Order: sequence, then C-alpha cells, then structure tokens
Amino acid sequence: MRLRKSLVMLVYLLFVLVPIYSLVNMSFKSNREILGGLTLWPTAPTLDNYRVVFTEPTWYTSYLNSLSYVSMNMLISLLVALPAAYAFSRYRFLGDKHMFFWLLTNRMAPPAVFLLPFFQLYSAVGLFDTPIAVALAHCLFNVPLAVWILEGFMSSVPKEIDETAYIDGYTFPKFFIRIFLPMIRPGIGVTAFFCFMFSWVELLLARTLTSVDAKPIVAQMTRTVSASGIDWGVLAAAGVVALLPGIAVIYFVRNHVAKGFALGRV
Amino acid sequence: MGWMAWTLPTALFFAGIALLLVAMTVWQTVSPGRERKGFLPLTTSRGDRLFIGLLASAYGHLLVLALTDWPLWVATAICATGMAIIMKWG
Amino acid sequence: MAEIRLEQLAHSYHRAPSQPGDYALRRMDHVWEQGGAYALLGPSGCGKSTLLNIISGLLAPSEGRVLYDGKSVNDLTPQDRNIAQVFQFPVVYDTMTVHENLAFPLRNQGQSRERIDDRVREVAEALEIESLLARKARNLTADEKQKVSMGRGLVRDDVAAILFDEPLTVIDPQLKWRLRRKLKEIHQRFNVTMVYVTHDQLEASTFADKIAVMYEGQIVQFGTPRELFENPQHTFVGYFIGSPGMNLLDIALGETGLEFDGRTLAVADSIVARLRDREGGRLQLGIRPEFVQLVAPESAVLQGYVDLVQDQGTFKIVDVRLDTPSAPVVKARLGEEVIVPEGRTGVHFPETWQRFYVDDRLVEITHETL
Amino acid sequence: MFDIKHASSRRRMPLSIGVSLAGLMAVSGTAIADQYQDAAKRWLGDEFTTSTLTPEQQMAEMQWYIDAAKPFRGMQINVVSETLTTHKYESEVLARAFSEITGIQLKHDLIQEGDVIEKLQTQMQSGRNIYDAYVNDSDLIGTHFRYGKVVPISDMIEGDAADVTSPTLDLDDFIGLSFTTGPDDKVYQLPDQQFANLYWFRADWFDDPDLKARFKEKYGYELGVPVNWSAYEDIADFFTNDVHDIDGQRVYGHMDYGKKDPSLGWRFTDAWFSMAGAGDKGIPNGLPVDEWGIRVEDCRPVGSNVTRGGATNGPAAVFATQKYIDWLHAYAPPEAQGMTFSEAGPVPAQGNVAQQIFWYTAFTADMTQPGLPVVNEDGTPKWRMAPSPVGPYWEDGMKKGYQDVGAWTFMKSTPEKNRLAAWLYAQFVTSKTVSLQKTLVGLTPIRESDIQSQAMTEAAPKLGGLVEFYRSPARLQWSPTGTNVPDYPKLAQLWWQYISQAVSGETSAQQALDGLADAQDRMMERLERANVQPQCGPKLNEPRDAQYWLDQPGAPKPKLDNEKPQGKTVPYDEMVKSWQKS
Amino acid sequence: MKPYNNKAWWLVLPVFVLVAFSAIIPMMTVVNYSVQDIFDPSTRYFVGTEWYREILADPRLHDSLLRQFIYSFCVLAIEVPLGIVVALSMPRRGLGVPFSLILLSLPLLVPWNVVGTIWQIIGREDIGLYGWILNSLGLDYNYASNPRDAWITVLVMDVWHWTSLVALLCYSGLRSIPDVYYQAARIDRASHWAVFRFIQLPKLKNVLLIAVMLRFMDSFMIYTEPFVLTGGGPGTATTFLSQTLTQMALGQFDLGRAAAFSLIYFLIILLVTWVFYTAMTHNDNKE
Repeated sequence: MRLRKSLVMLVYLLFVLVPIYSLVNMSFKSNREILGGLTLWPTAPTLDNYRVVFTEPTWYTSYLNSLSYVSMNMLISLLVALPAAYAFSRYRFLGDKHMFFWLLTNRMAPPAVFLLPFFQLYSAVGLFDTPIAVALAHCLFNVPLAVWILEGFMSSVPKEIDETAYIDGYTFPKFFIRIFLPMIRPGIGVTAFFCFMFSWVELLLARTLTSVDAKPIVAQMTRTVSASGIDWGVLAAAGVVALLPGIAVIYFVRNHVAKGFALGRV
Repeated sequence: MGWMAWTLPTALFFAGIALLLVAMTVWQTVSPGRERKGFLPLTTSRGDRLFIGLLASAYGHLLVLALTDWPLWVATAICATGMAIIMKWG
Repeated sequence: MAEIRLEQLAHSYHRAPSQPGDYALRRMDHVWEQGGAYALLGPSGCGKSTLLNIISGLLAPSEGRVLYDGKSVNDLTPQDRNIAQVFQFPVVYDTMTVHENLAFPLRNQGQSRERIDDRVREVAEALEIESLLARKARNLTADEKQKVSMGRGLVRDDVAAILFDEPLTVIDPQLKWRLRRKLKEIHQRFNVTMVYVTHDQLEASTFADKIAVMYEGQIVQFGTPRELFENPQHTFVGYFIGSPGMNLLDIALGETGLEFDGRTLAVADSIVARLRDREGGRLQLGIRPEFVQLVAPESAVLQGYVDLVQDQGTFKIVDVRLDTPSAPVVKARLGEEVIVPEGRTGVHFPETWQRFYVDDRLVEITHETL
Repeated sequence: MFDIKHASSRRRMPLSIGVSLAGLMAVSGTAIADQYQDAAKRWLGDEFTTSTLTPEQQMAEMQWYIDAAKPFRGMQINVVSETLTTHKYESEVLARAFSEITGIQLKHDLIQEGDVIEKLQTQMQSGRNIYDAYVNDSDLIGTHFRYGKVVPISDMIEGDAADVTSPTLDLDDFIGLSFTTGPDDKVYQLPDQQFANLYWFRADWFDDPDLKARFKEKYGYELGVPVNWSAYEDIADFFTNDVHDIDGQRVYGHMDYGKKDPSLGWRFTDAWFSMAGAGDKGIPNGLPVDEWGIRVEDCRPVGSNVTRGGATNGPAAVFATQKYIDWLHAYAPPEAQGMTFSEAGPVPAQGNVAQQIFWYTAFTADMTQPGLPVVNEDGTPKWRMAPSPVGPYWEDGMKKGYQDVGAWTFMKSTPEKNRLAAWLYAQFVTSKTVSLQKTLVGLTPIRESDIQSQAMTEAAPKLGGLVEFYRSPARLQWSPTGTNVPDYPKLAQLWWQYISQAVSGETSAQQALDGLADAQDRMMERLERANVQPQCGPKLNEPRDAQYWLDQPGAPKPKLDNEKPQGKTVPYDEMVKSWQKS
Repeated sequence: MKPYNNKAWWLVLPVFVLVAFSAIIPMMTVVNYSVQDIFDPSTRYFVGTEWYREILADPRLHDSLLRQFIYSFCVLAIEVPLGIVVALSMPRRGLGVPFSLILLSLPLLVPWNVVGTIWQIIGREDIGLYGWILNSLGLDYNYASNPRDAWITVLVMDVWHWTSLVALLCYSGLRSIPDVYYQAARIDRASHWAVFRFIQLPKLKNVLLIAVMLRFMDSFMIYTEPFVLTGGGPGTATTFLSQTLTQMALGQFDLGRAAAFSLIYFLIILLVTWVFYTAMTHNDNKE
C-alpha cells in the first residue's frame, strides 16, 4: 500500500517535473542552442539570460511590483475573507445563500470585456498604474475564492467547539484568534497560497491597470516577443525566477497546509 | 460616469433590478417567508425563486432572440408571466 | 472480555526522553480487572488520553507492555485487539444513517444481516435512539451524535473492553446525568470491561466502581470513590476530589510536637512519633472541609475570623482566615442548619480526620476510632 | 538576445574628442557649462560619435534641446514602443541621454507590438491618458486620420509645438514620410524606425555550380533570384525535394509560418496580396483598390467583397492564399506550421533554408552575428536580400512589398504639456545627432542623409544588400498599409481568423476569403452606420453581381487562364545593378 | 441547524463592499455596452438586441461552445479523480511533505504565457522532448497541423498545469480530517476503501466542490495557455469561446458585440455552475 502510494506520487512528480526541467534547461541556453536542436542539458551553459533579468531595472522592478501587489492582495483577501467565511459557516442571515453564490459569480465573468470598464473605473479614482489598483482588482476573484475555501474548512470544524469555548468563557475575538484560527490552519495556508498564486499569474487585469510605474512581471515577459524573434532564453529565465516567490510562499505555509488537526481539548 | 455609456433602457433595467431587491428585502423583513417545495424539484425560499425566475427570464429572452423574429416585448411578457408563476407556485 | 494489565508501561512523545518531565506517562504497573467499570480521573494534560490510546493500540508505548488476559498485545493493531473506543467529540459517519453507523463495525466483521439488525436495535433501545435510526447522522444534534458514537462502541458484544475518552464533554448537563446512568445500566447488562476517562469527579464516581486518579503521568491512587474521599493517598487526590478540596496546611515537627505557624497542635503522641520516623521534606496536614468544626474561639488552638460565607443551598462553605503569621484560609463545609459565627471563631480539626502527608504522600496512621 | 554592444564597438569618427571639445567651447562661449551641457558633452563624446553632423553642429542641436526643454524640466514623461533592437537602444541609451541632457524624466517603455496597439486603443476609446506618446506603425494611418483622435504632427509644428520644434528637424530628410501622410496631406506621425520585407536567399547555394547545373537541367532556366512566383515555386520544389540535403543536413526550399495567430494575418495584410498583384496600381498603395482589397471612392471605403467592387475575395487573392497554403505544406519544414511570425523569423539563420519569399530586414542584425551557419568567417553573410518575386496578377506600377514605418504618434487626449515634452523626445531620437548611430545599431534607417553616409557604405558588405536597397529609389515600391483601411485594428483582426481555417483545410481558400470579405464589409457598414469617422468614413456600395466588377478595368481582376507562367530568374549582380540604375 | 442572526452581516460587509466596487460598476458598464455599437464613450450607436441576435445565430460560436463543453468535461473527468489520487498518495509526515508540496505546486506558479511556451517547445518534434520521443516511436505527432494531436496536447497541458490545484485542495482537505476519525475507523475495523468512501470522501466534499467549480469555471474560460500553444488552431480545432471573445474585445476593440457575447458566456457559466452548486449542496439542506 505504502509502496504503491509512493510509486503513484513519484510517477506524477516526474510528469510535473519534466516540463519544469525543460524550462530550467532552456534558461541556461542561448537562443541559438534552444532552436538548434534537442539537447537534454545545456551544452554551452550561459548565465546571460539571468544577467538580463537581474541587472536590467525594468526586469527586476517588475518583479518587485508584482510582489508588492500580490502581497497586498493576499493580506486584504485574508483579512476580509476570514470574518465573512465565519459568518457564512456559522450563521444564517437575510440573503446569506444568495450573497455567497453572488460572490462566486465574480469568478465567472470572462475578463476580456471587463478590462476597459476596469481601466476606466480605476483611472476615475486615480489609482491607475499603482500596485494597490491591481491588488484591489484581484480581490474580485481572490476574495470570493478565499471566502469559499475558508468557509469549507470552517464548516468542517464541529460547531461544538465554538459552543464549548463560549461556555468556557471566551469572547468572540479571543476565541476566533486563539482557538478557531489555529484549527483551520490548513485552510488558511492553502487560501494564502491560492491568493498568491492566482494573483501572481494573472495577466490581463494586471496589464490593463498598469503602464510604467507598476508594471508587473507577467507584462514585462511579453516584451520578449518582438518583430525580430522571440527571446526564448530570457523568457525561460524570467519564468524560472517567477517560480521562486511562489516556492517561498509554499515553503512558509507548508506547515499550515500539512498540519492535520486533532480535535483536542479546548 | 460618462464612461459607463448609459442608455435609457439599461438604466431602467438596473433600476428595476435594484427595486426588486429592495422590495424583496422589505418583504422578507416584514413577513418572513419560509422554504417550501413547489413544482420546482427543490426546496426554495422566496429569494431562490426570484433568482431562478430571473435566470429563466434571461434564458427566455435569449431563446426568443435566437429562434424567433418576435419583438423583444413579447419575450418580456412571457418571461414576466413565467416569473409570476415561479414566484407563486415554484 | 478481558483483564487488562499494564506492565512497566511508560510513554514519551520525545524521541530520546532524558528527564521525568519528558514523559507523558511515567513508569507504571496497573490492572483493570475483567468486567469492571473504571474511571480514569485527572486534570487536563495528565496523560489520561495517552494511556487510553495505548490501551486501545492507537498509540504504541515507548516502554513496557500491555497485556490482555496475560498475553502481550503490543504488536497488535486496534482492530486486532478487538476493542471499542468512544472519543471526546462525536465521531459519526456523516453520510450514513444512524442505523448504518451502528451497523458499521459489525458489517466490517462480516456478521449476518439478522444479527446486525438485532444488535443495532438492542443498542439503540438501550441508548434511546430508536426513533433516530433512519435519519442521516449528519443532521443530528451533538448529543445524539455522541450517543451514536457510543452505540458504535457498544454494538460489538465480543470486545475486550470499551474505552471512553471524556465522552460527555459536549453534552448538556441534564443529559450528562442521564447518559451516565445509561452507561451504568449498559455495563450491568453487558458485563464488559469499561474504562472511562474524565476530569469530572462526579462523573467518575457515578459511573465507576473504582477510580484511578492520574496526576503528572502517574496513577496516584486507585480505589473506590469512598476511599478517594476519605483517604486520599496523595495531596493531589485530596485537592482534586471533593468540593471544595482538602485543606492542606504546612506544618513542622518542633520540640513540643507538631507546630503550625508557631503554634503547637494537639496531636496524639503516637502520631508525632510516627511522623518523626519519616524521612523527607515537606510535611502537610490535610483535613476535608466537611470535617472542620467551628467552635468558640477560646476553646481552640487555632483562631481566626470568618472571611466569607457561600450558601450553596444544602450546605454552606465558610472561609476562615486564621490569625497566624501566614494568615492561611481554612475552608469548612457546614450543614444548612449550623449557625455560622460572625467575626472571630475557633477552628477544630477532629483527630480521626486529620491526614498527614510527607512530600505529598500519605503517612499511614491507624486510628482506633476509624 | 538583442545586444546593444554595437553601441560600444562603434567606429570612431576621424575627428578627435579634443577637436570636438574645442568646437563646443566656441558654441557655448564664455558661459559656465551647466549640468545639462556637461551631460550633452559627455554623451556626444562617448556615444553619439558617428553622425552625419559635425560635433559642433551636434552640440548646437543639443543646445537647442537644452533650451527648449527648460519649461518641461522635472516632468515625468512615459512613452512606449514595441520591442525591437532599435527601440531597445532608444529605451536604454537615448532615453537616459535625453533625461540627462534636458532634465525631463523620460521613461521609454517597451512592450509587445500587440500590446502597444491595445494601449493605444484603450486610450482612444477611454479618452484617458496612458502614455504621452506612442511609436506605432504607420499601418494605422487610415485609422488615425479618420478618427481624429491623433494630433497630426504637421498641425503641431505649425501650432502649439512651434516653439518646441527643432529647427534642424529637417522633415524632408525622412524617407518614410509619405507613409505617414494622410489623404489630406497632413503628416500624422513622425517616422522612428523602418524596415522592409524582401526576398531572402542563400547566395552561396545559388552560386554552387553543381546545383545550378541540376536546376537548369530540370527546369530549363538558370538558378537565380526569382522574378516571378513560378520561379520561386520551382526553386522551392528543387531544394525541398531534389536537393533534399546539403552536407548531411535536411534543407528546405521555402520558409513560412502557419500558426493561428494575429501575425498570420500580417503576412496577408502586409504584402502577400500585393505581391500576387491583387490590388490596383499606385504608390504607395493601390488605388482605388489597395492590397487589402478595399476599394475607396473619394477617399471613402466602399467595400472589400468583389460584389461591392473590392478584391479581398477576388481570384488573385484566392490564388495567393492557395499558393501560401500549398507551399507551406509542401516545401516548408514541418514545424513551420506551428510557428508565428516571431518564431519563424530566425529560422533561416539556422542554415537549412534556401530562400524565403518574404523576409523582414529587421532580422538583418541578428543574421549577421559571427558564428552563425549563414555567416562567413570574415563576417560577410552567405545570404543576400533581393526584391521579392511577384505573382501572375502583378503589373508594373504596383507596390511590390511591405515596408513598416514605426512612427511617433501623439493623442489629443494627452495633456498638452506632456505631449509637447514627448514631442521633444521624439525629435531627439530621430535627430541627426543620434540617428546614424541608432541606425547602425538597429539597421532600421529613417533618414536619407544616414543612408547616404560613409558609415553605411562601410557597413554595406556585411548587411547582405540592405544598404543597396535603401539607396535605390526602388524602395518606394515597398510600403505599409495605406489610407484605404479605415480601422486597422478592427479589420486586421479578422484576417488571421479566416485564413487559419483555410490553412487547416477546414474551408477552401475561396470560402475563407468570402467570409473575410463579408466580415470586413460588415465592420465598415457599422462604421458607416454609427458615423464615427467625421472625414472619409466608409460608405458602402450596394452589392451587385461579381461579374460586373470583374469586367471593369483594374482590380478586382478576373481569373487568369494560366496562373503559372514560365519561371524567370535574374542573376543577383544584375538585379543589384538594376537597383542602382533606377 | 445554524442560528439565524442578521448581525452576521457585519462580518460580511467588508467583503461585500470590496467586491461590489470592483464587480457591479464594470458589470453595469458591460451591460450598457452590449446594447450599443461602441467606438468611444462619446461615439456610440444604440443597436438594441442586435448583437445578441447576431451572436446567438453565429454557427462558429455554436461550434466553439460545443468544443468548450467537451473540453471542460474532459478536464474535470481527468483532473478531479487524478487530483484525489495524488492527494491520497501524498506523504503524511516527514521531509517528503514540504518536498512534495513544493514540487506539486510548481506548475501552478508558472505564469500562464510561459506554460504555453513550455509546451509549445516540448511538443515540437525538432527541439522538444515529448515531440521528439513520440516521433521517434514512429507516431506522426504534430500538434500544429493535426487537430487530434493539438487537442491531446492542450488537454495534457491543462492536466499538467491544474491537477496540482485539485490535489492541493484535496490534500489540505484530507489534513483537516481530525485524527479521531481515522482512529475510530481503525477501531471499527473499516477497510481502506471504506475509510475513503465514508470518511475521506464526505469530508472532502467541501474542497471537492471548490475544486470542481474552479476547474469548471477556469477551464471554461481558458485562454492564455492554448492561445500560446496553438492559437486556437489548427483551423478552429482548439478555438475556445474565450479566444473568440478576447480577440473581439482586445484585438478588435469591438466592445459592444464582445459585451453581448460575454454576457451570454457569463449566463452559460452561471447556469452550469448554479446547477452544479445546487446539486452538490442540496443534500445539506435536505433532512
């Protein structure tokens, strides 16, 4: 049983890793080698692609821009979603189900047409080309997701825990922070990761709401395509570097994600 | 707000939806309804029936636009009737 | 049905435990006899659940052995030990009906349908959940769910023992009482070994024939409720059992006998002599509030003034602050009819109810009157 | 990788720095040089050493910029262009130079071409300023002059920008000015970089006596630069199927791209139909029917379907599309079908393609790098560029191919002060002080004076015919999309959708083009209905029988009985001579 | 049953305000667009329901829609079971946990255009590993010209890209099952299958609902990756709805028509999601 499990995992990870490897492989090659034929490792490894990404200001500032709006978004999403998810998981109130479903519908609108109104809206309030604009815009799809995931996790915590805590004399905020949040750690970890992830890779909104000062990395990447060819190597290097913050995030939340919870004493 | 490209019909449409929501809230507050089972294959509250009615109306309009040459108000009339039926007996 | 014996059992969650504090369970030997109803009583974190999980096999002990009827079961999985366990929070299979829940352990054993039905009905009837049998378990209230959890433990009649891990935590007080009665009845009916973990002494004493009190990873006393009350073997037992707990006063052996805050207590010479034989450090006098007598100030060695009177309905609890240098409070539990003196009062400890502890352990003294 | 090392490995002008400094002192007189002049001196000494101006003239020009920029100092200006070697040079070098010399904080943003158009469209449609200036292809000339959202630079020069227009701008020196001029004779955009689509071939293989003999034997005429499509097709077939491999490497006689992608449309809207001869005669674009097949009457587009007098789905267009598909499948490397314009561009540099009918000279810099299979030891290329062959419907007096002019565009919705500051930058990056240096880096010449310069003559042998092409008057036969197209972004998007269906064989070429023509007419009909274009907006003809229009002279032309005339080639050297003659 | 308490609205209010700002205003604008031919805010032409009629009658869009449904169905049918299996195969403790978590989440972190690029390269027969292997095995694989290969490649790419999402959700869902459930099951002598069927699956329901809906919505709106990979080709073989939409809205800036299209698109997703959602949560409300 254990062996079979490990085998499944191994095969799947291999499937996941081969394309990633080819990306890393590409990032250490010159364009000439990339297009010259199939090589399983760089025959003439070069760091030129990374040099471009790390030394050109437009590249590294775009990383910082992305990081700044993504972390803002993560923070905002979690802060507003936690109480809301608690409300949905524990109470009934006027229009609760419809409200919940309406939140979900915000992920359903195909974004292309909404870009111009978005641009207009954020320009009108003077936020165009700032990280906060992108952070707020990404809340549109991240907050519903956060509410949704957290609600799921909160619902799987037995209500009896709340009741016991109240009987033991906890106030709501104290209970929520001291007892409840630690119990849904896997949920918070996974939510934080998803908020990060969806915001990090989102292209259309981020590109539309910025021009120069807050340009995100995903938009910066598109400039590797030009009238005189695609700069595969730099694109690959930028892609590899784009993986790193996500790896850091998953590394930090890994304990939360992996933390099972025991229904211990309150 | 010029950029929102308002037209009279859409303004009326949204005003209608807003009014409907306000009315439903007031109604629910004044005389709370309860969930019940009508001809629809699931237990519904008033709000659910409103949602189902609106969704059905949207599809109704699209259907009329897709399959017929009827003017739109015919579709609207049919959908309004359907809406009333769903609200009352759904 | 089995006798459960713990041999040199100890457990630590550390990889390499080096000091006593690393142990969740300190080395112990203990026997649960076949067919007994036992309670395992202790405060949070004393190791009760650890012990229970070791008995059931969910946890492998780091040292020592668990024997069922003399045979070591250390290497057996919970399913092979054939044991039932009911957890603190209700564990029900949400998607199943109550009936399916109760039948689940029997089905897994491959029992026949008729037999399963019979047993399920029997248990459901005993737990008074017959009316719920057709319902989905998900929609039950917490106490109903817990009854189902218990039912799953009870439904197998071949189990070596049924272990309860604070099963009534989530249940309303009124229901708790009824459920305890129920368990007791069931115990009598099915004659199965039951070990009941709780931190509530009342729960323990209504359910169990004998109670094991645990403190810091050790069983400090194992006895009937009466023994625990009258003869606490350990200051912890004295303090933990009873409401309020035992009064404990630090005393010293002086030239003239037993001294408390500089006053010599009137104690039989034989006792003083017995205590003088004892080695060790801290010496304490323990007396249950129930046995403390309030007398006229002039007729007692110890005097104080009444600090607080709590009327509990059928009895009163009186806090007397002694006028000795450290001004300790002695609690007395008096009957409803007793008139509590106002202001100064004398305090008297009847000799037969005085207990002496050296380093928290009881010094055995035979009283002629006991 | 684009490398701007060119900038540092530049040839030095014979003048020494000492001389230039002396001259400069003379210009500024006794005044203590301020930080801006210091910056100018530094840049002239370090970077802009190759110029058609003397150092004194350069410094004088810079002094004008320093003075003109005074009111704008400290402003933050954002401009944008597509990613291209030339623009990269502007963004990384010229923008910095401009900021230091003028005190205007200028950011030159680089994004994908499609994104430039998207930002431009967003600004046009929202009326909110995103960038203060855009470099955008002159393909949009018809769009810009009709919508009236762009400030024509001729208006600026005479109007609010009179004080900030460089006296040394020398507008007539720009070779692409006709492409950015509307039918109203106003200049709408200022050219910034320019490249053409030419025929590309491996001169070393074409000179190989063995191959020449084999070709002659099979087809009866010499292997050389194909003049018509028949010859191109023969040569493609010859290399792909007869030669098959050279030195053990599989070679192909044709290279193209076929992925469903917007760039698939460019291939057609840029030049394919004009090369085939689908439009009317006229330079820079056919009149009344251009290479898109859109007919205009009195500057108003009247239709693109043959039934309305257009030629988008005429026999010539169908023929061209069919040829494109056939050749892609029969003669190009199999992976070409999955490539876009950007991916296919560098493929000939890998050394297994014999010829390409339609090749962007923007690739020149990348194709002359030492070490490539297509470059000789001494740094001269093994390949050459030449005029593309023309199809059977082509006639003298028609445009021969595509030439792209990326040009500075200013929007009315940009705040005036920002626009004027950006205008200064636009002039700076095209000024004679820097433009030769920029041309040598990016090989996208815009000024006649640069093309005729000594530096270009010196560079010519390594550029495979680029300089010769630009020095010949024949270059006017290459032009971008013209003024017939009323809304380039909306219409251009239709092309790749329909063409791709024909490529995959889902529909026939005729069906695809019929669909395209209808979609185009529908779009123009909407422009007409909404009356959004105040001048020269579309006014569609009523559809009538196609035959009526085919019977009229000019485009749409009726189907030829023989679409494959005898193949014809010329030796490369003769072709070059004819260029120089004309 | 949950207690009824309208004060809970205060907890939801921040979310409501935040999302309403970004959602309602643009949505209204799009509805306004959809009845007009928009060129710019000042130049627009009222067309009523013309765009709706035109789009509903467009056979090319019907084909795209059908393709879209098949695609989403395949995505769900492959990724959900696979994701569960992967989640169940995750190590429960030890170094393997962070290791597998990081590796598993890698595909999710690759920007979408790069995802397309990776697969574009890896599927090429001349320079890509998979393309090369397949062709070496004698299969005539070319995703650029063969519609079947294109479909398979797009699907495999999606599976590669998104199965991890399902797996991560399920894994965290599995982790949130209290240990006592497994303990109780051991004591009840439940088999592995019974543990999965009666403990894991029911407790996974919440996260699975999220996973199914997310994957449905996202796969139904997929754009960037297949666009980079195949551009929707060959021909229209992998042209999904959002490609047509994006081309209309961003390429042509044909906002009115795109708005109508997008609203119809939205209604389709809304209906399907609602049906899913109602079906999957309905049991909760029933007795």
